[in-house]
Amino acid sequence: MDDFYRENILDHYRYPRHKGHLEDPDIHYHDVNPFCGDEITLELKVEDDRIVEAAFDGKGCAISQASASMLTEELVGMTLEEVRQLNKDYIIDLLGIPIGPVRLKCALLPLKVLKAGVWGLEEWPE
Amino acid sequence: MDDFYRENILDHYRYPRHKGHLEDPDIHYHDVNPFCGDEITLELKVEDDRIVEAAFDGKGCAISQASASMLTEELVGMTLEEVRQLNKDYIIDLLGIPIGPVRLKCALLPLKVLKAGVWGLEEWPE
Amino acid sequence: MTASTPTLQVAPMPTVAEIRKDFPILQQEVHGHPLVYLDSTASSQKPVQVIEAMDEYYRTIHANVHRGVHTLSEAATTAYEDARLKVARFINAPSTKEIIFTRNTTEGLNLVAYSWGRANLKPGDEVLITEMEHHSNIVPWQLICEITGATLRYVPITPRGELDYDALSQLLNEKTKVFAFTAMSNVLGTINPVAELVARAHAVGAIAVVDGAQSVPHLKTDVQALDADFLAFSSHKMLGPTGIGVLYGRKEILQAMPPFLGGGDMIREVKLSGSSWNDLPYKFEAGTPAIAEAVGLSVAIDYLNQVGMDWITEHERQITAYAWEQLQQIEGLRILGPDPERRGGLLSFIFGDIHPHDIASILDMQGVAVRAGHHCAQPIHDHYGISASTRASFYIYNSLDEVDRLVAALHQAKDIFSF
Amino acid sequence: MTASTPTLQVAPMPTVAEIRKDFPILQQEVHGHPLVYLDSTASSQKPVQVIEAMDEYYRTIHANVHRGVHTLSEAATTAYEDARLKVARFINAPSTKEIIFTRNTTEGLNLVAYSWGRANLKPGDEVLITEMEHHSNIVPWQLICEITGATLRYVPITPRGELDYDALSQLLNEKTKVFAFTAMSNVLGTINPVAELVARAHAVGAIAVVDGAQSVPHLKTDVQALDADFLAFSSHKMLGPTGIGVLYGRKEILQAMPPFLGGGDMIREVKLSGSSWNDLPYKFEAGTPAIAEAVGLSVAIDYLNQVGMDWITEHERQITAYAWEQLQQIEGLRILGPDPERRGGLLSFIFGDIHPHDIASILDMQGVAVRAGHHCAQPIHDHYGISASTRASFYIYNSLDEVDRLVAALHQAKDIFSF
Ligand SMILES: Cc1ncc(COP(=O)(O)O)c(C=O)c1O
Ligand SMILES: Cc1ncc(COP(=O)(O)O)c(C=O)c1O
Repeated sequence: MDDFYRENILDHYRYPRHKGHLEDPDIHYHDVNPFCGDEITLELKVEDDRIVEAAFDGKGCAISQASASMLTEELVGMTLEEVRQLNKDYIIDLLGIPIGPVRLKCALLPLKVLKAGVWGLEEWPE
Repeated sequence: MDDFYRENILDHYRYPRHKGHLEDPDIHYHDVNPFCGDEITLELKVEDDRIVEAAFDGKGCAISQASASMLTEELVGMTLEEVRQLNKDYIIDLLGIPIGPVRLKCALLPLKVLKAGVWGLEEWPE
Repeated sequence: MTASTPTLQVAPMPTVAEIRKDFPILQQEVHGHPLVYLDSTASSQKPVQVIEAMDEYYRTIHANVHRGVHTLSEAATTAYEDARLKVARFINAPSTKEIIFTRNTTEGLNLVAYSWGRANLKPGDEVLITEMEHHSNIVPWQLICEITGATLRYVPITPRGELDYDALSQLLNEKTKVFAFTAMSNVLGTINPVAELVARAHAVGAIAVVDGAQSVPHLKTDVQALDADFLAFSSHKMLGPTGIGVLYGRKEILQAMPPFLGGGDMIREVKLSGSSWNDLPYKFEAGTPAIAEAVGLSVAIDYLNQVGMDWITEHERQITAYAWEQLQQIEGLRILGPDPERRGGLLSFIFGDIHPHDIASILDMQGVAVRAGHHCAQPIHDHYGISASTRASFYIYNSLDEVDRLVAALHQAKDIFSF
Repeated sequence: MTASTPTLQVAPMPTVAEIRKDFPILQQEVHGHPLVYLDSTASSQKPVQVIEAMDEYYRTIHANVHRGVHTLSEAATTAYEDARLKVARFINAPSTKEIIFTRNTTEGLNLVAYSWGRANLKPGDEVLITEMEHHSNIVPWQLICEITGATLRYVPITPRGELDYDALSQLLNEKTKVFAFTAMSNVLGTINPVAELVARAHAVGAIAVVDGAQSVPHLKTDVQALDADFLAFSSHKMLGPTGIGVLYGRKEILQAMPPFLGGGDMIREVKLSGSSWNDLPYKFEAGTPAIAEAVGLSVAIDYLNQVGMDWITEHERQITAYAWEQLQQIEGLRILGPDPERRGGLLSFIFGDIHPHDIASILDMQGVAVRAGHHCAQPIHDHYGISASTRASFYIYNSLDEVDRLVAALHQAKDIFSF
């Protein structure tokens, strides 16, 4: 129990960082998890191939929302090329919990939306 | 072995009775066994709802051809209503051998053709 | 196959404790707690008799069916066709020719939509389904309407989670060529009056397609009494293996339909210039079928018959009534769908604003397996303005104690998410 | 699942005697004689490792996949997706997204014909197949050509039972949109040069669809080296269970294709107004899949890998060469198809004018299981002016002794029918 709903996950879920919308985002992307219907919208402002602002909106479980919150925190300052390198393990490390293949899809939804929005990669990160 | 290829089955296969064609048959029907491609054509002459002549032609295994030969022997003199009553067990008795569901289809092909030709029953006899 | 005789024969009335002994998977612990499996609506567990029958089939009689004359092939064909007879009797179908083996309910419904639909639907025609359908009874009709130009209409549902019969009367009319509906909703638990809905369809000249995925495993089914034209269901939801399902179809309609999948077994003759089709039911079974799975399904039906469908229905009614009472008392929990008297053995609910995934994960940590999500029925969830729900479902092997475990686990979830 | 480790690990080179120990069904007697199973082309037998893995799956981890977050569902999803990865590696597919689980080869070929065909074929286009195809690779194309108005053409075969390459050069042209052919004929044993045929198809802008039902179980397969666009095969012919097959498809092509069956799992979002589709491979897997069967197939692949595909091919080559020699010496027996060097492990023949059914029945009485009939390939038989043939086929567990048993039984048949 404690493992899965660690305090920091619940904390990001309760008080999500970067939740909301940007004015005139350079990148705006939205997608759903087909297996459960959860949704994430991601907005970015980019300067010189570097992310300068990030925001997300969405509805879903603690895992997907905490993942979005944690990810957007990391995004600011990242280059688009760095975004391309982000993978499944990056998110697992960020969350810091053991996670099976079904819940993993929840956790990866924000990253999927990010990579689709930035690079047109329409697949679940591997 | 002896059970399956009894002398009388081989005898009917070697020397088929009523093999050939009738002049101006009243009933003529042809069908195949979809599971193996064997074929039977049956021709009948009918007077007052009673079969007066019967002939078959076809290609196939000893079981289907012996079954056709034995069946045509029995047909002469039979009423069409009696034909309607003929079922699977009738053929099994006629052949007098134990038979599984796949070879049974071989054995029943002549009866199937008969009932389709006489009564329009397009199904394997049950 | 001696494995096919359930151990229940001696007991005049089965008890859940006896039944549970036949289900090896239920003996395990999950996260240190005895497993409470409340997800049979998604897929049921299998009794050891079913597992052993398939094992035995592979160890003693496997071969390809229908076209082999050697002993194993004759034996495999007999086993496969005996399963078809067993299925026919189980739903009281007049003939085995009306029993088509599919992969699952979904394939059965697609078969009807593609084959019957492509031959019979045209622009101006209407297909009527309901808002409480599983995606399997929605998407095939969306696809075939797009192909044929027919129009798809939906019967709305009432706030209580039942069909809106006033709307139905309007929507079902002489333009309707097919009315397809579920016998039991997998989200709301609503049991629809199948015979009445079939009669209504027939009254306007439409065929009636029944999604029996949730009804056949739980309620005694008689296709002749229901007068249904088609009924689709899945083995894996009724104690049988994965990989096989059934489509019952009325003979006259099946005979008139073009084939669906082409290949081995479904043909009469193949010529380079074209082909003709085999008799029913083979016309609709292309390629090597799920033979071992048919054997497993056949033994699952033996098991259900031995326990008794009436016993099963009554057993589920009792658990559901109890669970309803208990869940009602949890503050912030709202059950979707009708009262216990008008529903089958499942309860979907929302619980405050805790996301169903989180509820299910927390329950799982306590050994309680429930399903969370849209349960392949997004339109119902849209109807209630939610994107997901949590569902607990009951079957032959569940007990009242397990309901208590569910309730306790829900209280835990509340504690974790109470902020 | 410890059951997934074949017992062969210790032996550097397997022997048939060791392998046979893993196949319980081969230990039996038929009509008082030890069973000689020479019908693996129709369906192979299963090693105990495969049987036990499925048993174990049902006893410990069964649940529905993909949409459940409880422990069993996560475990079942892992098992199912691991099987997909195993299949991808086995045929060297670049990505698991390109592996679609079907019921069998037949369904895979129908999926391509219906989905790709409906979207891409129009009057004036040509579909090219060959006269040596199994009905599964003929009938779907006949059906889709009728629906789309495209024209179906056939590559003829030479008297030696190989493709007529002169005719092929004519028939394969810029009108050809798809060239579908078998990698190995299930009647003639002919092994077609897949990579070369694919290259020829690509040279005229056609896609290449390969029926791998007979090649994947017997020959090392590398879809990237072959450059095939689609490859379909069946689990039950490669030591795996019934009820599951595989369609490999090139990602770009699959992505552009409309879905085939509609229902659960294959959707992204279902709205009353229409639906959108899930990512690959799920877009093409509607409804609850054959989960236990995927687990069984995965262990069958482990088994094949452990024995080694090269060993299997070489083993079959030796038996086939020996059988060829022996059968050639039987007076009145004529083998169909090419010489042993250019064929896989099967021999179809005609024997005087004894009907193949009768041959097979007489062989069966001596415990020898062969197949008789048109083997779902009527056009080949029409080509030779016959309606049926008898086929003996060999696999991993067959021995040279068994060929001797076959030969002896054939002499018996001759005695019975010598009149
Ligand atoms: C060459 C070939 N293609 C296709 C098939 C069809 O396989 P399945 O019946 O498993 O769909 C077979 C099997 O008989 C075959 O030998
Ligand atoms: C009402 C209903 N219809 C159809 C289905 C689809 O069944 P399957 O996935 O076995 O095809 C389900 C199962 O979830 C269901 O509950």
